Amino acid sequence: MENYFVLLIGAVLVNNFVLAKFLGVCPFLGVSKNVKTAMGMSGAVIFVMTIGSALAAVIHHYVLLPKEIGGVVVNPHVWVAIDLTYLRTISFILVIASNVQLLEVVLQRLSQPLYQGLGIFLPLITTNCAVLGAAVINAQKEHSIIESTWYGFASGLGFALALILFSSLRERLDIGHPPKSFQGVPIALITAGIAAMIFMGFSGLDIGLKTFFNHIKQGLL
Amino acid sequence: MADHLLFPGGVHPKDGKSISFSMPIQSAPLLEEYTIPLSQHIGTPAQPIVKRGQRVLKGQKIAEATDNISAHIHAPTSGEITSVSKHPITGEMLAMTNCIGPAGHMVSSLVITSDGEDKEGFTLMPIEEWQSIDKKILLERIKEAGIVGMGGAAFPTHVKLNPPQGKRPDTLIINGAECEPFLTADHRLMLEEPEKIIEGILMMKYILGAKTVYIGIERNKPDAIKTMKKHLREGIEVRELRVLYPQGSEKQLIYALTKRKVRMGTLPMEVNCIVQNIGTAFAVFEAIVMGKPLFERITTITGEPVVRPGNWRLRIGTSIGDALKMAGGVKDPEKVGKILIGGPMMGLAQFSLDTPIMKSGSGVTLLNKDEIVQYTSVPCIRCGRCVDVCPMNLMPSTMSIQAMKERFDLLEEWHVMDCLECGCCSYVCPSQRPLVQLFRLGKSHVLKKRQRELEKLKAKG
Amino acid sequence: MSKEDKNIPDHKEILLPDASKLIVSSSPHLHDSGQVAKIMREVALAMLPLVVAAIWVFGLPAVRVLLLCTAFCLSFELISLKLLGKSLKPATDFSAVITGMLLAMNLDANAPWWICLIGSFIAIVVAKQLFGGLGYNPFNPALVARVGLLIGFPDIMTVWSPTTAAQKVSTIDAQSLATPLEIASQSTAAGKELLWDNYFDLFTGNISGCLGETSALAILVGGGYLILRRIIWWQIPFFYILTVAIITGLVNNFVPMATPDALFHILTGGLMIGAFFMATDMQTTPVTRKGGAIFAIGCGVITSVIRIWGAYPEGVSFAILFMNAFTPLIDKMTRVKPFGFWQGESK
Amino acid sequence: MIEAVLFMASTGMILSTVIALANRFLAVETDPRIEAVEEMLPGANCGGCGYSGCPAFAKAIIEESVEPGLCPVSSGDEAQRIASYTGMEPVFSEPYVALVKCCGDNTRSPERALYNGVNDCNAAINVAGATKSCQHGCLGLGSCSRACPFNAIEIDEELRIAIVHPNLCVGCGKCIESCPRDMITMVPKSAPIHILCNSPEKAPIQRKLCTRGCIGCQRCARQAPESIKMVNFLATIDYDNPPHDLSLVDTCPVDRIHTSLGIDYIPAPKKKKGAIKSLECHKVLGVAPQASEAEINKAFADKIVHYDISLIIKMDEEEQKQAIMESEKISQAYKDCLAFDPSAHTVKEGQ
Repeated sequence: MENYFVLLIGAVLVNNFVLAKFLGVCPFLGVSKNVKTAMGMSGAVIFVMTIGSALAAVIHHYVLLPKEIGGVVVNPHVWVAIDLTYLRTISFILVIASNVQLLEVVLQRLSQPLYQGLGIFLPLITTNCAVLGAAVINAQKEHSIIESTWYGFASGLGFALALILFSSLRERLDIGHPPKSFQGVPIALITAGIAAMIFMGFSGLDIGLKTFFNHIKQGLL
Repeated sequence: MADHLLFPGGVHPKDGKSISFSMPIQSAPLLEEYTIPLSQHIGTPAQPIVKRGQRVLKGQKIAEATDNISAHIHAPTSGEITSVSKHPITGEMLAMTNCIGPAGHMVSSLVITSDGEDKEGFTLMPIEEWQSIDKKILLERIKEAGIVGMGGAAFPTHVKLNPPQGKRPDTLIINGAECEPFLTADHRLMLEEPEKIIEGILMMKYILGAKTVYIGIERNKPDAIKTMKKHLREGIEVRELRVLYPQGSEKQLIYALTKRKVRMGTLPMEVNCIVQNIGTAFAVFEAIVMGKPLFERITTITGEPVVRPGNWRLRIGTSIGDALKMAGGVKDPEKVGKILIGGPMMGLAQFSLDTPIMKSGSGVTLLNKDEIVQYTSVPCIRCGRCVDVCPMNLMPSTMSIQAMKERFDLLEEWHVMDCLECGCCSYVCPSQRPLVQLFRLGKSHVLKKRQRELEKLKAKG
Repeated sequence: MSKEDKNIPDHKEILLPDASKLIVSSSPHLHDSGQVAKIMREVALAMLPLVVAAIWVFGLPAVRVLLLCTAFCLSFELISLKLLGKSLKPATDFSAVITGMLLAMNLDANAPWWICLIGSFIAIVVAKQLFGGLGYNPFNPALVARVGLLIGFPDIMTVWSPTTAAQKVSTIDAQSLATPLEIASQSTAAGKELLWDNYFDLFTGNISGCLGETSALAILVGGGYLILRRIIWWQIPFFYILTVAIITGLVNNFVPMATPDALFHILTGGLMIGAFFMATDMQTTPVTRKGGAIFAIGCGVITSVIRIWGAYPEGVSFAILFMNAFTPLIDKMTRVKPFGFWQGESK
Repeated sequence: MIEAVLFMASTGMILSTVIALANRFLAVETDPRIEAVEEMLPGANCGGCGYSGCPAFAKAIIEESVEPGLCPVSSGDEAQRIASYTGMEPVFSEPYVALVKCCGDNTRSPERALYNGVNDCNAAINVAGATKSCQHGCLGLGSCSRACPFNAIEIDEELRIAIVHPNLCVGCGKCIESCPRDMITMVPKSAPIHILCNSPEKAPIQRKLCTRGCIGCQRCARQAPESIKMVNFLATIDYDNPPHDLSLVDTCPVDRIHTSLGIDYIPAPKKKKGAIKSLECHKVLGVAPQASEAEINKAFADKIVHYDISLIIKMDEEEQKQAIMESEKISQAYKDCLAFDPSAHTVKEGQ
């Protein structure tokens, strides 16, 4: 059970997708003008990342990965013994794109203002590297399907935390008077830089937690 | 021990009452000329009913209230109306175009040059035993005498004492707090005319049919509390209030004495309370028992630079210059920084000595240049002191930033319309930012927006 | 003049003010003459005991670092104001001096001069002037500089010079002595429980570490002064230290080798100076007292999390900066309910 | 290889059916024509057409068939295209430009007292009715210039007066509500002559308040009775048929009628002692150093760049700034030329 907790802390705080891994920075800067659209965007990204990672993991495990059975490399689900891992990226993108398209239709129906507010950034989620990043990391780390869904959700949460935090900061920046040449995106990038520096403070947290849980196990045994 | 609750926030500004509280009330000498503005009260301005060159007597009605929320205006002395003319734009009857009202805008007004005799011409009949007279007649007399709230708001009293059908106010609160620094008019009035004030209060209680009456007096006026308690009559109670600005504001006073909270956006009438000023009670007495209309009021002329500060019974229409002459002028003209009508916390800064004292002019305060702290544009450092002192529990620091960014929609959402403009936030702001002016700007925009919405509705509706 | 002037004084000439020279402004016209510069001077005064303690503990090098940092910060403020074409008046309001002293408190006594230079540059130019100067910077400048230096030059920032007492006792030269917190994190790594004996040394500050981390007594004196003068609110330091004490106390209780006990955590590291001087910096903390409390509890949680499980021994600066980022959100959440507010009116 | 193709095709098939089903059930019908019209509108959301923004105006055009000419910002042919698209006949509206009806800057209508407060006209009005001598004059604190989305109104900092650059103003009317004293009116861009005063005071009072105020002497009204009328001691131009002969300027004793000639109002040039040494400003205007004021006016009128209004809107931020810089450079040169007094400067031949 605590493995999931460590995974969550790892994805949200330690190597946060936006502020530590620097994935998905373009919507991060684009949508963070005000907190409402930022909330909408984070909701959309969490939805897409969770479902996207889940589907990607399913495809990855049952279709792409060759299974070791009796020493012979054979792929029981696909009767031909071929390793299809090279299809990883293309299939993940296909899944995520269709996922976003589905979301767009649903969102247009559910809340028109949010759809208007997100505008171009909603279809842009397909190209958002954070979403694809989560799926690919899942594949590399050989997470099980449940683990990778959980990791997708956790990294989506990390993205949401960073985005909402950053959008409330940016609303505060508009009130200030940075020098003319720094107004707008330059000052936003500086703030993002400082925020990334702050998140580095959490480095080593997940390892610390692991050792802590081991202590408890030894203590209890 | 003050037996009452304390409202949130509030500040303790420099008292400055010691300058003029010991001076007895002097009656002002007769001056040559009085400029009487036509809109001295909340509501539509009065229409003049006299012509140029017409001779009038002291106390004679010279301008009539057009509709219910308005008040008559009477001549302060006998003399001749020197100049009455039409205002070029609005077409109103107008005496002189360059009479500047306390708020600085051009105000149409009548000018009377006194003939020196000061002959009285009261048309109102004095009423001795007012208890047996019907309420309607008393209310009519108050309207006829042109009585308005003397606390500073100048709301016509005959409207306030005549509650709408559904409401039955059970508490009448008499505001003797006078929490505004430097002003001592009410304080002196309480010391010198306690019986008349108590009689006036009883009349108002009778007209309203209120059950309990509280007179709230701040603890920094012990002698006033003693004299008022000495002349007390049954049904009236004197309550000692702790010294805290703005104790005298309506909502805070009601909460302090009756623990009832006036809900936002509603009048004290909602919690069955009516608040009247000490001066108003005295004016009601003079109107009913002595049949004397409101053309005189007690004004404090005070401040460091004034040669002989004191409390004067000034006639309405005396210009600031004449008032200052009475008080012996100023010690050093170079050092004078500001002239205010009203007290230093809510008073209006003036820039010409011709502005007349109106029915609501409770004081003329002068401040030296070194006493004044200029407003600066140092950015808000979010220290939160203004949030601590705001008596209405608003958030002045965030609201001021919203006002600077001209986000008046956000300002309306953050309740700028409930700001009392009492000045506590600007008083404590370490960056010395003009917070009250920003909120007043916000209010004017919000009112303009609501006006536009009203017109759109009318156009559609 | 009027005909009968009975009450008007004798013929001494009556002077009236010249109307065109009057000042016209909105009400109110009085002020309690509080100024930003006065507040900053009070804070500087409150830091004096800390400076004295640092000099007493680390001797002359401490003075060098303090002077260097303050001078660099002030000069950077003047240069950037000049370059931005703004008036130089804000430089006189002591806020640069305060940032300089706070930055010095975060450095070691023998910190090289260029560390002070880079630290001051990050603090004043990057963290403050680029955002628009006083009042607009969302992050505490001194802490941004400290975190920047810590991450930028990890080796230099974790070398601690010996205290004067230690120098007298042993002849070891400026060999790296570990701060109590570092000793604690080593012991948890090794899985052994740490039993700390003399808390008195911790309290008086006779331990190695950066200038500000040492004497908790001096900080309490300075902080108490500020609270009494109502420059800072008591809520922030109180809740901050309370939360750290509770969390570390609990964890120490259940898993002793994970972290030393609560008292140890309070007296060591930057917690005291963070709680009284860094977390209460007005521009970067929430406006209302309720918001301040939430801010302090948040700082406490994150400080303990980093100290117990994080890689860095010292979590205070990261915690305060993290909560600075949350301040706009906290401000949105903790709006004071207006006087006479009722359900009919939307919030 | 075949497996990859098969696999991709099958997943593609499944997912697209899911989306197709979703599309059918959750369809939201939006009229494509509204988006098309919205594309054609300038998209400045200035509200000049009376609707909250371009999308709302586009909706009105389609549903309530409001005629597109209402949009003051889009030029004639733009309205044409929208009209033809929606099958309505276009109405061509003559371009209107904002004008601040006041020339009483600090030098002419001085401050009565020292104002200390927020630097905004609406805020200053609330404090003692603003300290400018003339109660009807422009305070020059910049409410209108901040309200203008096309930053076409410039505030002269020392002289405290607002100046509208006609070639940048698109006539959306946003500045009108922003002015607390309603100093700004919309005038046809082609009208050359304007009366820059808004004060109805009578002559004796007006003289005290502002040295350049209209004293109601009616000379200009008598000379061009059909286009200038006296309203409350203030001469007002009837912009239905504006006066065109430029001799009117000389009739005004207060020299307050200013020919617009495409020039936006220029405040009284301060005669600096030994002011402009270099003749650079003359080169910019292409006029000889000893040129008379009329010649300078003429040269300036030709030089000032006349942009087609819709063209300005299509410009991005950069070009628009460039346009302002250009017109400012010329205005500044014009100011310097007026301020340049040849006597203080020995002019070498051929310069």
